[in-house]
Amino acid sequence: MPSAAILEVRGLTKRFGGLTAVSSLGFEVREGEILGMIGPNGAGKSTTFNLIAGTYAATQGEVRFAGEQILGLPPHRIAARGVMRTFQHNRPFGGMPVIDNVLVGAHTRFASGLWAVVGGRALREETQRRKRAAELIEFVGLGELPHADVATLSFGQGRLLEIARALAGEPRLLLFDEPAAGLTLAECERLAGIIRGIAARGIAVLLIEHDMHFLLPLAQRVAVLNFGVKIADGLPEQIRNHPAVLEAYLGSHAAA
Amino acid sequence: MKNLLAVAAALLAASTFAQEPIKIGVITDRVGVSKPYSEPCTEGTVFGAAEINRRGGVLGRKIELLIEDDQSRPDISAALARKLIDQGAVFILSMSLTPATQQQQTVTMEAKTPQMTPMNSGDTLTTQLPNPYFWQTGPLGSIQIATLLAHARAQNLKRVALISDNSDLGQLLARFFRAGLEKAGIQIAAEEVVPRGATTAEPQMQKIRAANPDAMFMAGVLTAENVLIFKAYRQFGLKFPIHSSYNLSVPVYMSVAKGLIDGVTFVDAYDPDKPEVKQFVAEYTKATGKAPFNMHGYGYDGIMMVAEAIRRAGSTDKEKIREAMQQTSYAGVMGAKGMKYRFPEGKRAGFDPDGMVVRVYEGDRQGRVVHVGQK
Amino acid sequence: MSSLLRWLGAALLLAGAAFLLSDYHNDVYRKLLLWVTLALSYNFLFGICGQIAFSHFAFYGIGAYSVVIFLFQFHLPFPLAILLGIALCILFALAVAIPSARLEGFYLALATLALAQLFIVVLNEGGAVTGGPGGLANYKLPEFLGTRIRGPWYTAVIVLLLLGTLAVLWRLDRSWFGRACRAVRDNPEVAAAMGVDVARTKVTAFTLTSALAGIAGMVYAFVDNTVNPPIFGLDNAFLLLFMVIVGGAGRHAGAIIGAALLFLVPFVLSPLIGHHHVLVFGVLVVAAILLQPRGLVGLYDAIRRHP
Amino acid sequence: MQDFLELTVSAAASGCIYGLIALAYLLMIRPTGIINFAVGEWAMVGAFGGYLLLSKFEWPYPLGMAAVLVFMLVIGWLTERIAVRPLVERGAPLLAPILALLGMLVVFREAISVSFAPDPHPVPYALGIQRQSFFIIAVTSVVFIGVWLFFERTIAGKSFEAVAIHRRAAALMGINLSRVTALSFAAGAGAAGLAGLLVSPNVSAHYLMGVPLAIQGFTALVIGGVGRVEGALLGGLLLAFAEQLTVRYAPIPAGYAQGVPLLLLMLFLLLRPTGLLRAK
Repeated sequence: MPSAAILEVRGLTKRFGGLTAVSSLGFEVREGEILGMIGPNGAGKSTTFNLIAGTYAATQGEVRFAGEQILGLPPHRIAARGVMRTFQHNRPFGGMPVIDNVLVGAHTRFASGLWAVVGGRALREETQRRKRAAELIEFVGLGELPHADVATLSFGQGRLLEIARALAGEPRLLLFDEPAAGLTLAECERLAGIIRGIAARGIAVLLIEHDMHFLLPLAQRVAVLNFGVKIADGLPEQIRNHPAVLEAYLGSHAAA
Repeated sequence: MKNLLAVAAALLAASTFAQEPIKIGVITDRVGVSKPYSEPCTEGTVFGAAEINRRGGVLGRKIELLIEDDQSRPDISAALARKLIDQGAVFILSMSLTPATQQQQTVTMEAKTPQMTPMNSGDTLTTQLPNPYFWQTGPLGSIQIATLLAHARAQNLKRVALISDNSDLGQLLARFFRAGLEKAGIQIAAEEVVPRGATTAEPQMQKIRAANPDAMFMAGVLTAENVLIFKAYRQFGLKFPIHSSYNLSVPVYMSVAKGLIDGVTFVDAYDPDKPEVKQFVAEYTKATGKAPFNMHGYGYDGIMMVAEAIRRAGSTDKEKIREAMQQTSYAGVMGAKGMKYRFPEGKRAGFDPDGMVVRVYEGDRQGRVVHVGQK
Repeated sequence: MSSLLRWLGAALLLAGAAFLLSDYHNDVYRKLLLWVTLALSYNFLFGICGQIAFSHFAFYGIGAYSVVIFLFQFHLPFPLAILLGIALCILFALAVAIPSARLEGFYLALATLALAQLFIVVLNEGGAVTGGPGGLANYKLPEFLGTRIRGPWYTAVIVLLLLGTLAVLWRLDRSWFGRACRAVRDNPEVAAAMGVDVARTKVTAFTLTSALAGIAGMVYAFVDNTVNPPIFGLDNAFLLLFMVIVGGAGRHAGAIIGAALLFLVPFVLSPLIGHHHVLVFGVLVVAAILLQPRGLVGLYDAIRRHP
Repeated sequence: MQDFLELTVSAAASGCIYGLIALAYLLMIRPTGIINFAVGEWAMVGAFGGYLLLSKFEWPYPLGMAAVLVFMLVIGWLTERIAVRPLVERGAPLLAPILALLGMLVVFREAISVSFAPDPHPVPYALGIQRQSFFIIAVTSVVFIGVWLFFERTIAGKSFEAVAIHRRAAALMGINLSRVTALSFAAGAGAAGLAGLLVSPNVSAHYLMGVPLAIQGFTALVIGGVGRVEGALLGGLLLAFAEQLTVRYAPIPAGYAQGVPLLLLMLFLLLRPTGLLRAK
């Protein structure tokens, strides 16, 4: 029972000078689905990611989110529509504790304006949001650390904070940028559980990953990129044995 | 025995009471832009106070100077005026930036405490506020220009150039130079400003050259920028005469504008041939080992006038000092021979309009007096 | 409720002190309170939002001059003069901040550097309207209901200004807006990905703090009942920056401590070591940045943590 | 026409001074990203060096000039050691050394202010009053050609550029980062001190000369752009010509002519923030 596609990418192309990083890429992600995207280094995964999030401007193409074109919107607008992301290298805001980091993620969800803040009428909303943020911190498993200095978090905890922060924005699509990178095996398993939990809430997940062992059991569908071109997509088990994939990705990986 | 001791103690107490010094506040600048002028002026005041005390003080009491540094920051300056008043100063001498003196006035007016600036020369200081407790004995910009014009009358000026800098005082002097020139019916053919920090004054001097004036008047007070003007003047080989404000009367020009200022006339409140000046120079040099110049004279006259007023008031009551100050008639170091500081008809700017002299640079030396007064 | 009582207590304490002080100490106290007020709003801009601007004193000046000019040259009613003054601050702030916010790096610093200097040029050249280099004087605070607020009562007005400014900044800091500012300071790119409109946040923070500086300037205009250009120049803008750094950027307590310390240093040190106090001040600033980047507040935290 | 020719010389000389200060900024900004507003005070130190050696002790000009230059290199190196390196090693944000250097600005100025009388101090011309402008232009040309050749034609210069492009990559390539930083500060102080020495016969050495020079040099830098060495000189020349042509030919009151460079600065910030010359 495939639900509606929340993200549709058509003919997405990005050139940096003479180099084509992404070429006529097309795919879609449905609500509650985990779409994996793999490929060797330099395949254009991160570029695709940054194009969707609005960090880079596309050369041409179409990115529709919930039926509307979002290509060309600035990143904060895209986030406001419900597309949130995590960063491969954890990038917390160093100047505030864990819970405030999460609350920044909820930035677009605050209803009260500046006057309400100055006048004190926003206090109730602030309290509610703070409670909700604490729940999210609990959900990702940082329950005891809401007031910790982010500098004291371990790398794995930092990754969890990234996720809680993105969830606070009440996303309909969550973009994960190599979330397993640098994690221990045990942390990877916890992470996989969390990602499944997120998808189970009906949130679409686009997951870019280098590590096949992490991705294939987790994703419902997988797209493979090489030199900016999608060379295959399908179910994880199909991808595992796809000749072109083996050639382009696993082959080089095995040789290396 | 016990009684004797008690009497002695009482006597001692009475005599120390009699020797309680009269406190006079000084607000100067040791850090900011007016430091080059404030420091020698203050040294003159310190020397004057020591001399007064050596001669037995005023009303049998010593004078004590309370010196404060306002860094040329007007808001700090006003606070310091209050400090001095709280500490019991019966008079305040202001030797910092003109706006600082201005801001102190808002305090002295409210606290009814006599205040005088012996060196600021902006005309507006006594007119902007109706403050009966404030006097100014520096030579006003309007007097400077009138004196210069009186001297230049023989030159039959029709069109002149006016040049200044963008400092507070430079702008104020330029305003009154302009007014003086307009009043005399002289056309200002070019009016230029050399901003603080300029690296050349050539474009300004070109414009003045193009206007072909009969003479150039300088109202600026920033030494470095004034030197730029002289450099451009020499470089272009210009010939029209230069008449400058009293800023050229400080001796630093003799070294920093070497070879550039021969023949420049400037207005000064200091006549080195005056007997009082010779005596002042001799005594100051003997006491400090350093030769004074006119800025020291301003500060010296300032404290002398204040002491005089207190003497005539016969008391340290501020209201009595105010009345006595208004009646001042004092001949000091500054001013042409025979000049007396006075505040007639309720005026509070006390430099005699006929008390300035015009001098001329001979080589690099501040030379002779070539004109006296406004006639 | 208890927090309201706390604010009230602070107001009574700070204002009450004015009635015990001599004229001199009252005057220093007033100017200290104003510096603290400015440091608080500047801290929000620089310490919390991470923007360097040198225009804070220019806006202080725009506030001060505009209220005096509107009241005594154009004879407008008091509330209107105040509103127009604030509007003027907001207008200038937007004009500088909107183009600067498009650019990364230190462009706001440069644009405000130019603005601060232009402002002084305009004051000096303003003729009768601004009074030129001598500024404007000989005016008095308008009367309310037949009485004029003066002496320690005016100090109380400044206390209200300070606490009002602090209250506004306090609430902003603890809201989505304050977090957005800190996020923009720490990492603008991530902040944008989290939905924060970086440019808008910068512009809002700059405009708001500049308006607060303008309001403080309006209060300053009646402290000595005179306004003149030297107060509003670049020197003081640099001093303000140093205050926030020495005290501890990003913390309200830091701004308060830094402003109090650096404002009072000349008063205390000048009688002891003469004009060398400025050298001491410079060394202090460098030492603070080198040894304790979180400023005196950070030092206090460190000592408390490891006694 | 004669006016214009004279003005060309005078504006070129002023532009060279601004350009040298802009170069001082640029030499430090390129490899480190640090804006050092103390360059104006460095110029002041150079000017006072000129006063002491050339006016007071009457050394021959070339010897005095060389001594000032060496002294400035040491000052720059020391400044980096004291106020920059500890912060860079600690990994402090870029703003920290910029602020520390603002503090150093106060230290430099006040050190001069307490050591010398407040009046301006004379510094002699190299070749006489008529030829000073040409001397400034000649020396500045030599400096800029030298710096340009260094960056374009030598391996050491390329390594500076590598640091400018990416610090981490440069470190991996075996370039000694802290040495590059120290050298860039020494060179920056050299350029600034030279500017101070060259301009001081005109403006005299005095304790308040630093900040105006720092602002003029920075305006030149913004106009020219930080991308290329030539930009600093171009920016300086453009600024000086704009200033002096405005004063000479523009029909606006003299007081407002001071606002022109500031407006120029704002205009460039708004319309062309990368400056005239972009990085290659």
